[in-house]
Amino acid sequence: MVDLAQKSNDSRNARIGRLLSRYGIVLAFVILFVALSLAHPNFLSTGNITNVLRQVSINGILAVGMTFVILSGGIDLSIGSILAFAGIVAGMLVTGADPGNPFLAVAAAIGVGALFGAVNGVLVARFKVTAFVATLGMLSMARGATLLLSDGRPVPNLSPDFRWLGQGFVAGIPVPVICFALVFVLAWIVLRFTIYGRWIYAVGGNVRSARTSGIPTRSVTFSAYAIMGALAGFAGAILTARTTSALPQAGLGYELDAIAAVVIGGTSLVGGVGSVVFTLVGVLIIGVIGNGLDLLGVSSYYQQIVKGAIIVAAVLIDRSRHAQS
Amino acid sequence: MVDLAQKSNDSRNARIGRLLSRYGIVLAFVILFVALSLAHPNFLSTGNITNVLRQVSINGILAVGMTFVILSGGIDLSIGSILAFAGIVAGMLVTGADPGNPFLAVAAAIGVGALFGAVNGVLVARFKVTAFVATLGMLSMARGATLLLSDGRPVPNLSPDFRWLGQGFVAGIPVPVICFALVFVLAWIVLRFTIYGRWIYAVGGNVRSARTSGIPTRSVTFSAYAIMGALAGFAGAILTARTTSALPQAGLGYELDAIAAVVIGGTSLVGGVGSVVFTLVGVLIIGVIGNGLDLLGVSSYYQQIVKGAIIVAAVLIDRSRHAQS
Amino acid sequence: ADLRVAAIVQSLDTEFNVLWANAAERHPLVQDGTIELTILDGRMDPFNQSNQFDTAINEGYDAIIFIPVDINAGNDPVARAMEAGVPVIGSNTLISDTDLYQSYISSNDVVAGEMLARSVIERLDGEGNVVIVEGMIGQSAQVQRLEGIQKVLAEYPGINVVETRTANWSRAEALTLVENWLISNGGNIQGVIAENDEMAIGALEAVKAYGLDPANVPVAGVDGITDALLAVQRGEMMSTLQDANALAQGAIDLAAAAAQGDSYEPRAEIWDVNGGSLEWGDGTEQQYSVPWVPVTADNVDELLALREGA
Amino acid sequence: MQNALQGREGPDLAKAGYAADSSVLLAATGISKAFNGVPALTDGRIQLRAGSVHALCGGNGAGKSTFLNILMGLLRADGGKMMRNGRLVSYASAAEALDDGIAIITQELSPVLDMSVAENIYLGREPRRGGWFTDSARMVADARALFERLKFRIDPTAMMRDLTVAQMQLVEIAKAISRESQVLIMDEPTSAIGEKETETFFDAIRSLQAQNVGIIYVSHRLTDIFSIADSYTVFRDGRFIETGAIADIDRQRLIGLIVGRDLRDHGPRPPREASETVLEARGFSHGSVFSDISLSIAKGEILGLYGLMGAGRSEFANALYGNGPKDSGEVYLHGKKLDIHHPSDALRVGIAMVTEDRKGTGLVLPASVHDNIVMGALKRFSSFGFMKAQQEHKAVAGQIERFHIRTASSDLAVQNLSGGNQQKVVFARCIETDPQVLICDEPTRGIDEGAKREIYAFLSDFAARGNSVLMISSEIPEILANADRIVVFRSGRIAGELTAAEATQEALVHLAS
Ligand SMILES: Nc1ncnc2c1ncn2[C@@H]1O[C@H](COP(=O)(O)OP(=O)(O)OP(=O)(O)O)[C@@H](O)[C@H]1O
Ligand SMILES: Nc1ncnc2c1ncn2[C@@H]1O[C@H](COP(=O)(O)OP(=O)(O)OP(=O)(O)O)[C@@H](O)[C@H]1O
Ligand SMILES: [Mg+2]
Ligand SMILES: [Mg+2]
Repeated sequence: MVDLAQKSNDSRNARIGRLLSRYGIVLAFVILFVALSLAHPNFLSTGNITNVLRQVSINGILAVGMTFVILSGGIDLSIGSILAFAGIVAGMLVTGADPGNPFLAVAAAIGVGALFGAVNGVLVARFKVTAFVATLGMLSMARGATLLLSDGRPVPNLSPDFRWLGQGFVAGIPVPVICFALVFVLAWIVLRFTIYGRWIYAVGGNVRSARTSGIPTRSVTFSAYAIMGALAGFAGAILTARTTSALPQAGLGYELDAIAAVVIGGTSLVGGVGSVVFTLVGVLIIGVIGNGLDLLGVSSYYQQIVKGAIIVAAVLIDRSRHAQS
Repeated sequence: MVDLAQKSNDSRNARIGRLLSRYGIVLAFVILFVALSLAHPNFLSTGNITNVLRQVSINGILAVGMTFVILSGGIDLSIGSILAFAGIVAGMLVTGADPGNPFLAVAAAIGVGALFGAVNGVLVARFKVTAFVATLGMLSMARGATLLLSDGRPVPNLSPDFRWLGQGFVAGIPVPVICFALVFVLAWIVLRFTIYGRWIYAVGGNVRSARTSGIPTRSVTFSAYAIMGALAGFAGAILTARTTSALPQAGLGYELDAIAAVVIGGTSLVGGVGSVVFTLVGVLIIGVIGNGLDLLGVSSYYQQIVKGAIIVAAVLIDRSRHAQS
Repeated sequence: ADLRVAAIVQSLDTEFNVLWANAAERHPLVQDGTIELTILDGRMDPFNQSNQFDTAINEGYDAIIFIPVDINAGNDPVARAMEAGVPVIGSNTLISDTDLYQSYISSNDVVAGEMLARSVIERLDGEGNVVIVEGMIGQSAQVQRLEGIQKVLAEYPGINVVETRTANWSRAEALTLVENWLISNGGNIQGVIAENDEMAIGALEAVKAYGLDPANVPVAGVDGITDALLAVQRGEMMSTLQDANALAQGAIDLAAAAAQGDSYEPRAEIWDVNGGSLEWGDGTEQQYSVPWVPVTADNVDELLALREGA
Repeated sequence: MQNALQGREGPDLAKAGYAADSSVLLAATGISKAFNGVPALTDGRIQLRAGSVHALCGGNGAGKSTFLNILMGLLRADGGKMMRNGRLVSYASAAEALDDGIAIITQELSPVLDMSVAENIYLGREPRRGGWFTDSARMVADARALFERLKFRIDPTAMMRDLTVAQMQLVEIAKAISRESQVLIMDEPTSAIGEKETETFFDAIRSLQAQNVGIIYVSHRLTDIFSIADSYTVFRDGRFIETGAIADIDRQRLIGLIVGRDLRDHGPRPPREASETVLEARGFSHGSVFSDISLSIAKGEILGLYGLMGAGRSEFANALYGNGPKDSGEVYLHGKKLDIHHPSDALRVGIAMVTEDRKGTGLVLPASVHDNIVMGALKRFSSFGFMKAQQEHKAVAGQIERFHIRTASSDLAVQNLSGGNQQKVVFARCIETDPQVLICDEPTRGIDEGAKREIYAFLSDFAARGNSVLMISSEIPEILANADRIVVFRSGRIAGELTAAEATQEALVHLAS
């Protein structure tokens, strides 16, 4: 028998070791943050911090949704297109002389997004189409639908009430940031404290074992895509309000940034391992790099090189975690 | 005692079942092909077949490389940028009043591509950076390097000798098609018949088991990215020869098409399962859809919807295979 | 530096924007360090451009020069900047609400579309099948050039538009697209109207690969990128030059004037006061229009020589 | 080297010539290893002689696998020395160890599932043609010859994915043997296979022994150890405890050394009163895998299910549980017909199952011990969808305590546990669902002697509280000692049924084959 004192000691050490290795990415972020604060006087200004937070909120909301999908063992490439479609729908509801209720428009965007997500979910969970292919197909289909719906033209003239969603402030905090914060906290609670969160992790970790444990694996998989779709719809509404008109070509390539945030945060693409908290760190790393390089006036070409290098470096700092498993 | 005949019968049945289900994607392709032949009189014309083959050869070469990477359990998002860089390098060697040897230019493109691929390989195999992140970083870095090298502008005035690579014919067959065919056959032989091929499958199928069996897993992983890079470089040279100048923005988004071809062909993103033959089918499906919809004059918006739907449908026809595993 | 100017451009992946940026860097005041010019790459994403406005405003730049990706989505960031007291100068493509600008300097894309279509149609004597290769749907250049093209087409009932589709400003996409169209129409295409030069070059390659003589199948584009100039030189296509030099350097002078006030003397050579053709006035007009330059066999060598120097 | 050994040595060692001599193939001392600061192994030692089968014994989590993986170069040691044929060595990779004549059968089977059997066997040393190409025909022929020699009935061209766990284990055995190494490390090679196959396997070991191969053999089946090994080393809590010759130790003392305390034998199960039927399966069939299976389990009963490898027991049990395909079959609980299409249907009415393949269907490997233990009973630990952390922690701590699950913390990913401890987690997960019927398929696979008895005691107690157990086992002693009644499968059919009183080893084997 192991000595008890020894045991609790052991487990404390183990926990600290694990924490350190997990917080590698946080360390990377802190280094980046400090470096940028030193490099540019305005980086730490309230104005700029507000800016950065507002800038990351779209990708943040998408990345939170992507965390659900990736944790459950899947991937979603269609979010940019879903975002655009939902944005057009929201825009159409609040344009013109007699604009509709902005909350209704947001609800519609979320609903439409969830619907597209549900189609992804059915293809993956029910018909066993590889997530990559199903959502790649949706990427194309939803974009086509967006262009069709908008006839390829932006929807302008959105009501000021609706635009408040993208441009307003509450107590000095931009509304998109508040939306992102709400989504994040909600996701954190769901993944961390609810039975559904456990299901997501279990299904991503090992579908067959999850099934043996009586978990409704299909519904869980399905739901992850539906949630992702709903959040893409929400992000679409916010983006539309922010860009003041609904753009059919919005969201091109956004899936890569969202996936990158999740993966930089250390959530495994295999599923079952990770946390939405680290996704937040990933989102902030990506956002801060973009903002910092713009502030420093780094020329576009070097910016791309530096951006790529920083992403790799951040993960290298964090790599010990992966090396262990 | 288990009856022996019975047992081998079972396993034979299982194998036949797998074969049938594997050829589902071939069936999907045949259906598509026949449908398009009926829908448009010119689809089956020699001119169009030549045309389609030439159009798919770039994505084909990339998809062959991607098959190596995905079989080995990885992914490469950086190929579009590597292709562009290699294209610029090749272009610079054959432009101006005194253009260099075209073969040298192609060799340089391949070499430069392999070099970038090797960097990916080192990051993934040696430093254990997740393939997704490493190659995403490279996507950005190589694009920045391309723009820097070319100053963001095309390299025009390529020598006709070099352009033959993209535009010439040998015995009525376009040169790019010949290049693709060579790459494909070589890859098929390597993956199917050589020791190295077995190793790629083993590393992707179960890296622990491969290591325990004494396979140099790191070198194998590394090599897959190097091969991918070299082929991206080759594709870059061909594309450059085909578009008359080397374009810094070439290859944007090509990674998705290459991955799609591999995955539609049924090669598992988890690694270890699949075949370059099915990748060829995937490449042809994607190519034929694009060509067919253009021929039929389907409008832009509908084209995207139909394209997405066909991809999903093709995989649905093929899905039984996935359902089994 | 006395003045800090931010230029928010569409994307430095595209040759026209690069030419624009290079021309801006050559402005005398930028060269001598009086103006510190920072170029922010919008990466073809309106949202990204909107974010860059926030950064520039927050950074306290004296003026912003803007080439918007999207015609509508650009309005709000411009309004925000003007509200924050940072003058915004429009250049090249425009936002829909141009009143928001301090001033803007541009070439009219509707006119470009007209010139483009006319050059092809006149070569065909108003008879024949043409195809239109469109830019990325929804962008102002695509919308306005198409408007111009359609205006001209309405005048020529003998012209039959057999195909219209987007190739997203991309040469490789246009190449494939036109190859396929030639097949589906059995080669029965007499002219190609492409909304920019990149796509026109792709189309030209497709025409040649199909075995048609570009002398008989006119292909036209807009922008005046180097490859297009070379093709014009070879007599294989038609192009219209968009004067990046005037658009960029003019915008810098306007930005400096906005920041410094009436006393400012323009420095770029393009203005009449400096021996150019563009009217400076007193630098307080809201709109300056840069004419399009049709590229012809006569001026192409000269244009290419200028390009070599750039 | 002799001085370095500070542990207590068995009396016979000096006589056996423990000093370094030419017949010592492999010697290691002071091997240590810690994971995340938690020591797993503090002083691992062994001395392996040519022609010897050396049993490495120890409880679950004693550090055996860690030690063997270090010897093989699969793990890096933190400290210690290792000698191979008198040379000081330290392998950086398995490839180096293989080159130096050492091969391993790892405890956790990890075949390449999407390759054929032959390809798996010759992985990394494929027969070549022309230097670069694989000679597939020769590979298959060689594999076939190998199986013939070993008397394993496996088709070399079959895909690994289609094999049962047991067959996979045979392939791993064949693979290791075919390497013709001087040193063979076997980490629980027989945990999944039946007794008949074990016998064949032992024949193979004996012939290797005759060729002077040294074998390190880990097993929790003491019977196996006494029938095949000639010397032993015991680890406990990561430390070397004792080494000696098998001839000089008896079963009882070996168990004492392994467990570190005396184990009392609980006697045979008391005869059971007749009671009402709880679970009844009627007419279960699925192709040729099992057909027309009907059986019932009574309240308080432990029903044993015996059969040879591949007899169809696991497939039947999975179908019963809603976790596998069936063509026909009905389930009745307390006379009421059930509709079971999914394990959740079974769990809802109180039927839980310990599956045979703990990695494939038992555990979520990257998830923590905690999450795995509560995974089957999440509903019970939540209200309005939220988990009740306090209750969870209490339950998890209780299970860890009850089954002596050796883990650094309940947050540790279950994949980092030793094999036996993983199995205990599977068991704990099923118990946590509070079932009235427990189906367990090879429940003690890889579990040490001490823990086994605790599980037997648990099952006995569980049944005594009015529940029922369906116990599938390939170990005759286990089934004889625990079952009230035994149903024997043969080729997918019920070959007969014996009561505890009638059942003997001979009777079971007779019915099964
Ligand atoms: N990667 C790891 N991370 C953390 N702890 C580990 C890891 N690998 C093993 N351990 C711990 O090391 C200890 C020894 O494990 P090991 O697998 O060597 O035991 P074992 O003697 O083989 O047991 P069993 O008989 O159950 O197979 C266990 O407590 C286990 O939890
Ligand atoms: N995944 C599979 N694919 C194909 N056949 C299988 C598979 N699993 C099992 N079988 C076949 O099903 C039959 C029954 O196997 P099962 O595992 O149920 O036997 P068992 O009685 O539990 O024996 P044991 O578990 O000891 O091997 C065997 O003939 C086996 O070959
Ligand atoms: Mg072990
Ligand atoms: Mg079984």
